[in-house]
Amino acid sequence: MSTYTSATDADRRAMLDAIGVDSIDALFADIPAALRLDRPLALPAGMAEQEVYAHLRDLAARNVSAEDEVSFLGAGMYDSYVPALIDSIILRSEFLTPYTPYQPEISQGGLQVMFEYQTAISELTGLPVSNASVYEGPSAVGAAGYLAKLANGRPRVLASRGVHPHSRATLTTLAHGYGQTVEEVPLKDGVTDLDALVAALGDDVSAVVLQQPNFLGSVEDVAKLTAAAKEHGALVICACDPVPLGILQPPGEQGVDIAVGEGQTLGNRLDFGGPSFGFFAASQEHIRRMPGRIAGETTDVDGRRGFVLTLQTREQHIRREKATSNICTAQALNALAGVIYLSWLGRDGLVELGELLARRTAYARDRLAALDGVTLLHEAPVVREFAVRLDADVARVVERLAGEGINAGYRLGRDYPEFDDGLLVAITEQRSRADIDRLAEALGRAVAAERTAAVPAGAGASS
Amino acid sequence: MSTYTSATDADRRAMLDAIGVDSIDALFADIPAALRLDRPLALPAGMAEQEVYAHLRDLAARNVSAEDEVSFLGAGMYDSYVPALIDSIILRSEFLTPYTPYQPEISQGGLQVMFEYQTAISELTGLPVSNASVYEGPSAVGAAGYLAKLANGRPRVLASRGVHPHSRATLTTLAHGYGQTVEEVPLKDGVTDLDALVAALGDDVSAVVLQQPNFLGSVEDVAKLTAAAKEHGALVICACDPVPLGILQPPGEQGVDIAVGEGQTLGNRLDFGGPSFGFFAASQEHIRRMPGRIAGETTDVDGRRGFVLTLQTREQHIRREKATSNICTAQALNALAGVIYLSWLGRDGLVELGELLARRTAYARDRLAALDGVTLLHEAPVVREFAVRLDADVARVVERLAGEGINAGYRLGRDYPEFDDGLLVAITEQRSRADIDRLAEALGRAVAAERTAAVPAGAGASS
Amino acid sequence: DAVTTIYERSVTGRRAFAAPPLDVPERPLDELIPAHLRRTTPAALPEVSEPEIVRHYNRLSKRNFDLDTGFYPLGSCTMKHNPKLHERVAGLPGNARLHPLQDPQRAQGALELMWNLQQSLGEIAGLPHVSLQPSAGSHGELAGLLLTRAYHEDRGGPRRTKVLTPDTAHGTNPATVTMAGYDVVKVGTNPDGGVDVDDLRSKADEQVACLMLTNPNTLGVFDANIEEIASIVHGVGATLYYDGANLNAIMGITRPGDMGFDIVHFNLHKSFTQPHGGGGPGAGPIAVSERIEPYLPKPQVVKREDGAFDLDEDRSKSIGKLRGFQGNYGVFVRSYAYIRSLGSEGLREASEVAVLNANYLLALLRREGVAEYLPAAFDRICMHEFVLSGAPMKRDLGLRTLDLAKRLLDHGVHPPTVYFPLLVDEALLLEPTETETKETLDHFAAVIAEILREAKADPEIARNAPYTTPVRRLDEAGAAKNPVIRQPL
Amino acid sequence: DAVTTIYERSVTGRRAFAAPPLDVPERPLDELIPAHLRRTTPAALPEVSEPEIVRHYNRLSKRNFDLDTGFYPLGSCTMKHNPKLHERVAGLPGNARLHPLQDPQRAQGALELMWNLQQSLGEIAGLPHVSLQPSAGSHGELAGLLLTRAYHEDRGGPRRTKVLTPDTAHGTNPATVTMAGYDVVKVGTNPDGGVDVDDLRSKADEQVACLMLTNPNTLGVFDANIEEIASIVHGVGATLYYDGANLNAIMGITRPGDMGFDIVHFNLHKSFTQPHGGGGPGAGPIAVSERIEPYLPKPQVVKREDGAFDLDEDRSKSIGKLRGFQGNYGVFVRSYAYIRSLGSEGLREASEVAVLNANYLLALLRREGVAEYLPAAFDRICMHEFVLSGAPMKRDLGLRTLDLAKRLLDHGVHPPTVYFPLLVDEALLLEPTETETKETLDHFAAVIAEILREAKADPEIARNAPYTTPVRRLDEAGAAKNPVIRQPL
Repeated sequence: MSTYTSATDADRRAMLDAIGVDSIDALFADIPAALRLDRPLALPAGMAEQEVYAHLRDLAARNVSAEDEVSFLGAGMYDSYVPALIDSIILRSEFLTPYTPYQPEISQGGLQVMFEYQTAISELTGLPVSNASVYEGPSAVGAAGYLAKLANGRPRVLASRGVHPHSRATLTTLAHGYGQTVEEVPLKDGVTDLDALVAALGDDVSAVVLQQPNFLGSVEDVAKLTAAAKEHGALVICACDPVPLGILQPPGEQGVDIAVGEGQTLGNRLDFGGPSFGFFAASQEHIRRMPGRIAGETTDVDGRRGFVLTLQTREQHIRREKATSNICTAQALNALAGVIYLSWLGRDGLVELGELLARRTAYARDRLAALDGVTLLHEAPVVREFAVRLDADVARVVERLAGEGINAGYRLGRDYPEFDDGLLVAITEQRSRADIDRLAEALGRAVAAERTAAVPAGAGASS
Repeated sequence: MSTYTSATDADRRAMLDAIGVDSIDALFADIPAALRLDRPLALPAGMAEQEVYAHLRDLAARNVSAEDEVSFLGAGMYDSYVPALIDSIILRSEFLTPYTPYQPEISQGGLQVMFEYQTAISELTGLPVSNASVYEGPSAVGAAGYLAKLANGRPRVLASRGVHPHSRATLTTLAHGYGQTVEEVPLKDGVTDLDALVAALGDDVSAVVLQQPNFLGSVEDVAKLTAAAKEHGALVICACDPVPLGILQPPGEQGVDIAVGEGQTLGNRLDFGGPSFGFFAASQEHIRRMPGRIAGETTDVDGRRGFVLTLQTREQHIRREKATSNICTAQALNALAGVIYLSWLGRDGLVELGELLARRTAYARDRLAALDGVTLLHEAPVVREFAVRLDADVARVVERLAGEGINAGYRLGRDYPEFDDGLLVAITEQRSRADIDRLAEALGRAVAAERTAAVPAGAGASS
Repeated sequence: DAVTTIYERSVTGRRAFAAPPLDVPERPLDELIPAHLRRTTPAALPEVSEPEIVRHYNRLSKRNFDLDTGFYPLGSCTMKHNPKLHERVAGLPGNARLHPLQDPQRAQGALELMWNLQQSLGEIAGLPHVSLQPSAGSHGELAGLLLTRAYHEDRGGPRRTKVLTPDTAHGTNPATVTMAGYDVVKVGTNPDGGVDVDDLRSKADEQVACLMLTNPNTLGVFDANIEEIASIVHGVGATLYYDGANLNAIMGITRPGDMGFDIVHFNLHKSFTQPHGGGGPGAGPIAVSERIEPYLPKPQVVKREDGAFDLDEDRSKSIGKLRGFQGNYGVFVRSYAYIRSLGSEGLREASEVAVLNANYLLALLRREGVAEYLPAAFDRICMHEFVLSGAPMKRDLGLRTLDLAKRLLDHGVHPPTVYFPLLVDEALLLEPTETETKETLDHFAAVIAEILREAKADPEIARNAPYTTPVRRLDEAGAAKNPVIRQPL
Repeated sequence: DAVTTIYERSVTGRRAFAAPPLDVPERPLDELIPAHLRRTTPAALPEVSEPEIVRHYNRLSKRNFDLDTGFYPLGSCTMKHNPKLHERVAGLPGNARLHPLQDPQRAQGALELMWNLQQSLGEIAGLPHVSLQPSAGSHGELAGLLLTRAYHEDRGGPRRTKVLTPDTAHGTNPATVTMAGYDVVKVGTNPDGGVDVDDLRSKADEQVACLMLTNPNTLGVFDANIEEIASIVHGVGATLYYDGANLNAIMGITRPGDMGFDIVHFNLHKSFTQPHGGGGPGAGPIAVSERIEPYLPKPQVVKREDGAFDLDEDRSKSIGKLRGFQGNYGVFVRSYAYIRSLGSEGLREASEVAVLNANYLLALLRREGVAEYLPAAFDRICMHEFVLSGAPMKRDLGLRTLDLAKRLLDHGVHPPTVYFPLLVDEALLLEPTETETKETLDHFAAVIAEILREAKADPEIARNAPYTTPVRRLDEAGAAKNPVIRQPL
C-alpha cells in the first residue's frame, strides 16, 4: 500500500461490497481489453522517502547554482535575495494547497492577496488594470499580442530586437496561431532604432512591442517610441523588468497600453527558469479583454467587505470559444510571493534598491570597461545589466571564469550573431563591490590569457 | 529604525507625549548615571538580511555535516532521516510561535499534542506516566536522580559505566547540588557487571542507573539488574534509546521505575547537539514527583472534551521551593516532532525500523570483524551500534577515513581510557549496505596502512 | 475582525527592508539615467515592518480553506495529497537557486531530472516524445494545436480550419481552439456519456485539423469506442488530441498512445500532485507520437551519446517557443519525486484507488435519501470522478446545486465542481482522489444526506448558507458591474 | 467538530512509513538478540497514512493562538517577533545535520559561531566569560547556583546554606535553590518595588551563598539601589546572581556586570528572540566574572592561538556537565543571527522601544474608565513591563483578573501573565515588547476599556467568557483530581 493512500485490504473489501463488484478490476470493465496495458509500466519501483530524498539531493548537487558561484548571469532572471518571510508565508498550507478560489466564502485570503497584488502591479506600471498574474514573462508578451489582435484585428506586429529573444520567439509562435506576423525593429546604439520603427509602421500594425530595460540592459526612451506608434493607432506593449520601475518612468506615463513582464525577480526563486509569474497590466479600455483571473472587491449579504473573482465572462469556463484566453491554472502562489516581496521592499525600499543597483552597475561597467581588451557594447543608460565586448573568444573566457567560481554573465552570441563578442553582465543586490572587483580581476586575466592564446604560435604577446 | 520594530519618529513623539516625558532617555531615569553604559556596545553594526544570511551560510559551509560525508558517528545522537512532513507541521506558526499553554482555551492544539506525546512515550516505555518532555537525554538522567532523591532520600546512586559519559557527568554535577554521591558500576564483557552491582548495592542506595542499549551498543539484561536493585529497595532508572524499544523489551516490563532518554533520534535534527528533547516516564507512584509539564484530559463548561496542564501543584510557578523541578521552558516543539515521527513510523514501522537496524548492524559488525586488524570489543547483542578494537592508532585511522569522506565513528578513547583502541560504529537507516561496504573497505585499508606506518622504519610490513 | 488590506496597514516611515550598504561611489542618479526617463513619484507600496507583514498574511491565510485541512473533492482538479517531501527537494539550493541559463554542463543534475521525467511521462502516456515546456494544462493544449497546425502545414494539402470538441469538453478546449486560430465544431454525446460516433463521422472531414478528447471524459465515463473514434479521425488525416486532465484514472492501466492519440498533455499538478497554490503554478507537458515529434517546441532536453545531457535548440521544424527558458522546473522536481516515490506499482495503485474511492462514494450517494434528489448522471460504474444532477433536488426541495455547495461549507467540506459539465442540469462533478480515507468518504456522504434531510424540513437554511465562513454570499454581480480591482491609494 | 486524537484515527494496516529495503541478509532476530530481551507486543502507535497525519496536526494547529496572528503581551516572557530568517539559517544542512561529536576541526563554522555569540553575550552582560551550555533560563539558574557552590567550596570557609531571593522572584528561583541543595530565604520589597535593603542587610550573613535578583524585577521596576545591594552581598562573601529574564529592558543601556553581578543567565528565547514552540526549546547561557570562570561547565568553546576554535574539556575546577554535548546550538544560530541583524545600535533600540511601548501602554491604561479598576501597582515610569492590580475591578465589578483574561480571548488577544507577581493582589503583568506597533497597543487598551464598560453593564458576560474559542473554560480541578494523562489503548 502506498503511504499516500489509505485503502487497507479490509477497506477495499468493504468498499467493493458497497459498490457491488468483486474486484477493483471490474471497475475498469469499460476499457476494451485490447487497450489494457498487459504489463507493468516500465518505470523503476517505488522508493522510501529517504531514498527519494537522497536521489534528488544527489542530482541537485550536480548543478552549479548561485549558491555555489559568484554569478553575474541575468538575461531575464536574476539572483535576487528572497527574504525568508516569503517562505514562511507561502509554505502555509492555507496558501499552498487550495486551488483557484471557486468558492469565495472560504477563499477570502487568496482573493484578497490577488486584489493586493493587482494594486501593487498597477502602482508599479502606472496602469489602472492588472490581472492576477499569467504564466511568466515571455508568454505574457504573447498574451499581450493576442489582446492586441482582439482589440484591433490588424495583421502585423513590430517587435524591437531589444525584446528578450524568448519573448520574441514566444510571440512569433503564438501569433502564428492567432494569425499575426511578427517583424523585427533593429537596434541602434544599444536601443530601438526610432527611424527604423517609423519606417516599418503603418495602419496595419496591430502593436509595437518594446522592452524596458531592453535585453542589452539599455533604458529605452519608451515615450518617444510610443508616440511614433500612436501616430498609426498601433497599441504599445512594453515588457518591463519590475525592479527598475522603482526608479524608471512607469509605462503608464509613457503612453504604453499594455505592460507585461517577468515577475521572478520579485521574491521568486530562480528554479532553473520556473515557476515564476508574469504580470499583465493595461489601460482601462482593455479591462474586458484581459486574460486570466481578476479579483474584485464587493460585499457579502451582511454588508461585510469581501473579494471575488470578477469579470468572469472573459474566462474560458464561462465563455469557452469566446474567452479572452484559455488560462485556467496560472501562478497565484508566485504572485503571492511577489506582493509579499513588494510589501517587504515598501515604498522607499523599491527606490533604494533601484538606486543601489544603478550605482553598483555603473561601478561594474566602469570597472570592466577599464580593462584591457574590454569595451562597452553600447553607452546607453543602464540600471542593472550592461553589455561589453571582449577582444577574445567569449565562450573560452566565460569557461575560464567558471573555473574560478565566477559566472561572468550571458554570452550574447547565443542569440545575437552580430554581438558574438558580447557579454551581458547582470548585477543584483547580492553582488557586492568585492564580488565585482573579483569579476573584474578575473575577467582581465582571462581576456589577456585568451588573447595571448589566440596569437599564432611563435609570435610575441601583444603588450 | 530596525526592521523588526515599527516606532517611527512620529510614533515616538506621540507616545512620549502620552506618557508625559520628553525623551526616551527619561524613561531610564531610575538607572543610576554611574551604571549607564556611556558608549555603544562593542558589537558589529547591524546587517541587512541578505548579509546575515550570507555570513551564516559561510559559517555553516565550514562544518562537515552528515549531508557532506558518510557518517557512522552516533554515541548518543543519530543521523536518522527526518521525514519532511515534520518540518511542514512544526514550522506552522501556530505550533512554532506560542509559549507554554497558560490559556488552555486557545492552546488546545499544543495541549492535545502533549497528551498524544505522553501516550506514545508511555507505550514505548511500558510505563504509565510520562511528562511532556524535559531538556534532553543526559539532563533527564539528572532529573531522574532528583526524583529518586525526593522519593527515598537515600545518599548513594550507582551508575553503570555503560551509561553515556555525558549522562554520568550530568548526574554527578546535579547530584552534588541536591546532595547525593554517584558511584560507578563497571562493565564486564560489554555489559554492566552484575556481580559488581550486587557488591555495591546496599540499603543506602537511592537509585541504580542503567542504559539500554548501553554506550558500547550492548543490549543489557535490564530485568536481571533491576531484580538485584529491588532487593535493596533502590529505584531503577534506565536511559533508553527509543528506537530500539520497537524490538527490545520495554523498561516498564523489566521493573524499571523511571525510564528516560534522548529523543533526538525521533524526528529531530542533529543540530550539533540540540535542541532535542528528553523523555521522562515513570511508574504510577511517582506521578506527583514528576518534573516538568504534564497535560491531562478534561471537559469544558459545555461538556466538550479538552486538555489542560495538570498536576501543576508540582510545578515551580505554584509550589516554588517545594517544586519537583525548576523546569519552565522545556522542549515542546521537539516533542511535537517526536510524536509526529512516531505516528509516521506507526505501530509496524517502529518494529520494522528496529529490525532493519539490527540486521544492518549485524552485517556491519560481521563485515568489520572480518577485517585484518579489527576485532570485536565485545560480543554482547547489539541493535544499532557496536564497538570494535583496531590494531592501529584509532585517531589516525579515523582521520584517514575522514579524508575519504567517511566518518568512521566515535573514538572510545575520548571517554574510556581502557578502550583506547576502541571505535564505536553507529548504523542508521540512512546507511545502506553499500555505505557499510565502503566503510569496511576503507577501514581495512586504513588499519593496514597505519599498522605499516607504525612499524619501525627499515622493518618489513607484517604478513 | 475588520478586513484591512496591507495598504491600509501602511504608516509612513515604517519598513521591513534594510538595503545592503552602498559600497560603491554614490554617483548622482542624473549622471546615470537622464531625468526624463526616471520616475517622479514612488509607487505607493505599503510601508510596514516585518512583523506586520507576517501577521497580515498569516491572518489572511486563515481565511482560506485548504487541502491539508479537509476534503476537497473538486471534480476534474484531482486534489490529491501533496507530499511534504516535494517542498524539501524543490527547495534544495541546487534546484532553487539554479539559473535557467546556466551552462548545461553545469546543470547536469537538472537536465537529467528533466530527461528522466520525460522518459517516465512518455512511458505512462504510451507516446515516446515529450516536451516539458508548457506551463499549465491549457498551455499544453495550445501547444498541441500549434503542433497540429505545424504538422498539417508541413504535410501540405488544403488548409484545415476546424477542431472538433465534444460538448462535454473542459472550457479550456474551445478557448484554446480559438487562440490557435481554428474554429470550434462541437460533437454530441451519446446516451452512455461517450462521443456520439455518428455525429463525429458526419463532422469529420478534410477541413478538420484535430479532435480534442478527454478519456475518461468529464462525465467520469471511459469512452469504449475510442478505437473507432481514432480510426475516424485518422481517416480524415486529422490529429487526435488527449486532454490529460483525467489521467489520474488510468495510470498503468491503459495509455492514450495505445488508444491512438497523437498528442497528450499532462497536468502535472493533478495526476502527479503539486500544491495548487490557490491557482497555480502547475505544468502541462506534452507527449507526442513519432510523426509529431519534429514540431516539438525548443529547446528539447536530449541525452548525448557520451551520456551527457544537453538542451537542443537546433530544431528546424519546431513550432518555436511557448515561454521563456525550459518550463516550470520547480514543478518537474516535485512530480519527478512523486513518480520515483510511487514507482510503477504505486502509480497503478493510485489510479485503482482513485477509481475505487469514486465508485464507493457514488455507491454511498446512491442510497435512499440522497439518490432521489441527486441522481447520478450516468447510472453505471464511473472512473475516478462522477457527475450528479441536482435537478430533482431543485424541483422537489427548491434547492439549487449552488445552495448545496454553500451549505457544505458550513460542514467544513470543500464543495465539488458545480455547474459543470454543462451537459448535465444542475451538475455536481465529484472527484474524491485516492488519498482520501474511507472514513472521509463516509462522512461526506453523511453530510450530503444530512443537508438534504435538513432541506426537507426547511430549505431556507441551505438557501441562505453559508453561515460559519469568514464572509457569507458575496455580491458577484455588483463586483462585475462596477469593478473595483485595485485599491485606490 | 469532535476532537479526535491521532490514536483514534488509527486503522489497522495503514501506514505513512515505507522502510528502506533490506539490503543485507535477513538474519532471524533470535540470532541477533535473545528472545527474553525482546519486546513481545508492539507499542500501540497509531496506524495512519501521511495525508492523515498532515490533516490531523494541521487541524490541531488551528486550535492554537500564536504570536504571528496576534498580540501576546505575556509579562516576563518577551514575546517579541520571531524573524523568519532565523529558521532559514538554522535549517542549513551545515547546521541541522551537524553531529555534536564531529571532530572540532570539521565543525569550525559552528564553533566560531558559538565563540562569537559568547563574545557578544559577554559584552552585553558586562561579564567576560560565557558558557552557552544551559538549556533554558531555569537551567542557567541551576548552573549559577552550582557555580556559586563550587566557588565557595573552592575558597573553603564555613559551609553556606542559604540563598536569598526577593519575594518578587520568578518561581524558578526558589525551585532552583532547592534543587541546588540550598535553603531559600526571602527578602522583602520596599514601597518603590525594589529590594528592602534593610531586610536584606538583616539577612545577609556568612551562611548566605548567593542573592538571586532580577533587575528590572518582575514588577517592571529598576532597582536604583543595586550598587548598595551588591556591596551588602559581596560584603558577606556571597555571590550576586542576575536572572536575565528581563534583560530586554536594558540591552546597551546598562549591564549586570557593571552593576556588580557575578553571574548572569540569558534567556535567549526572550531577549534574543526564539520561536517559543509552545513551551520550548530555549537556551539559558550564563556569563560570569573572572573569579567564577574556573568553575564554568565543560566543554568550553575556546579560540586557539592559531585562530582555530576548539572544545576544551580539560577544566579541573569545572562543575562538570549540565547536559549532553555543547548546548542548544540550533537556538544559538537564531540568536546569533538576531544579534548580527540588529547590531549594537539595534539592540539598544530594541530595549528603548520595548520600554517606550510599555510606558505608552501603561499611559493608555491610566486613563479614565480603566485606571479606577486596574491601577498600576507602582505609580511611576516602568521598564519593559508593568504590573496592574485587578483588586478594585474585583471589588467594584465582581470581575476577577482571570475573567478579564478570558474575555480578552474573545477579542483575539492573548492575555497578560495573570496572578504574578504574587506580591500584587489580582496581578496582571504586561510586556508588550518592541516589535508591536502603536496601533496594536491602542487597540489593546481600547479592548480593555471595552471589557470594563461591558462588565459595568453586565459582569456575567466576562465571568462566563470565553465564548469564541475552540473550547470554553475547562475543568482543571477535575483534571488534577483524576489525572487522565495518556490515552488508554
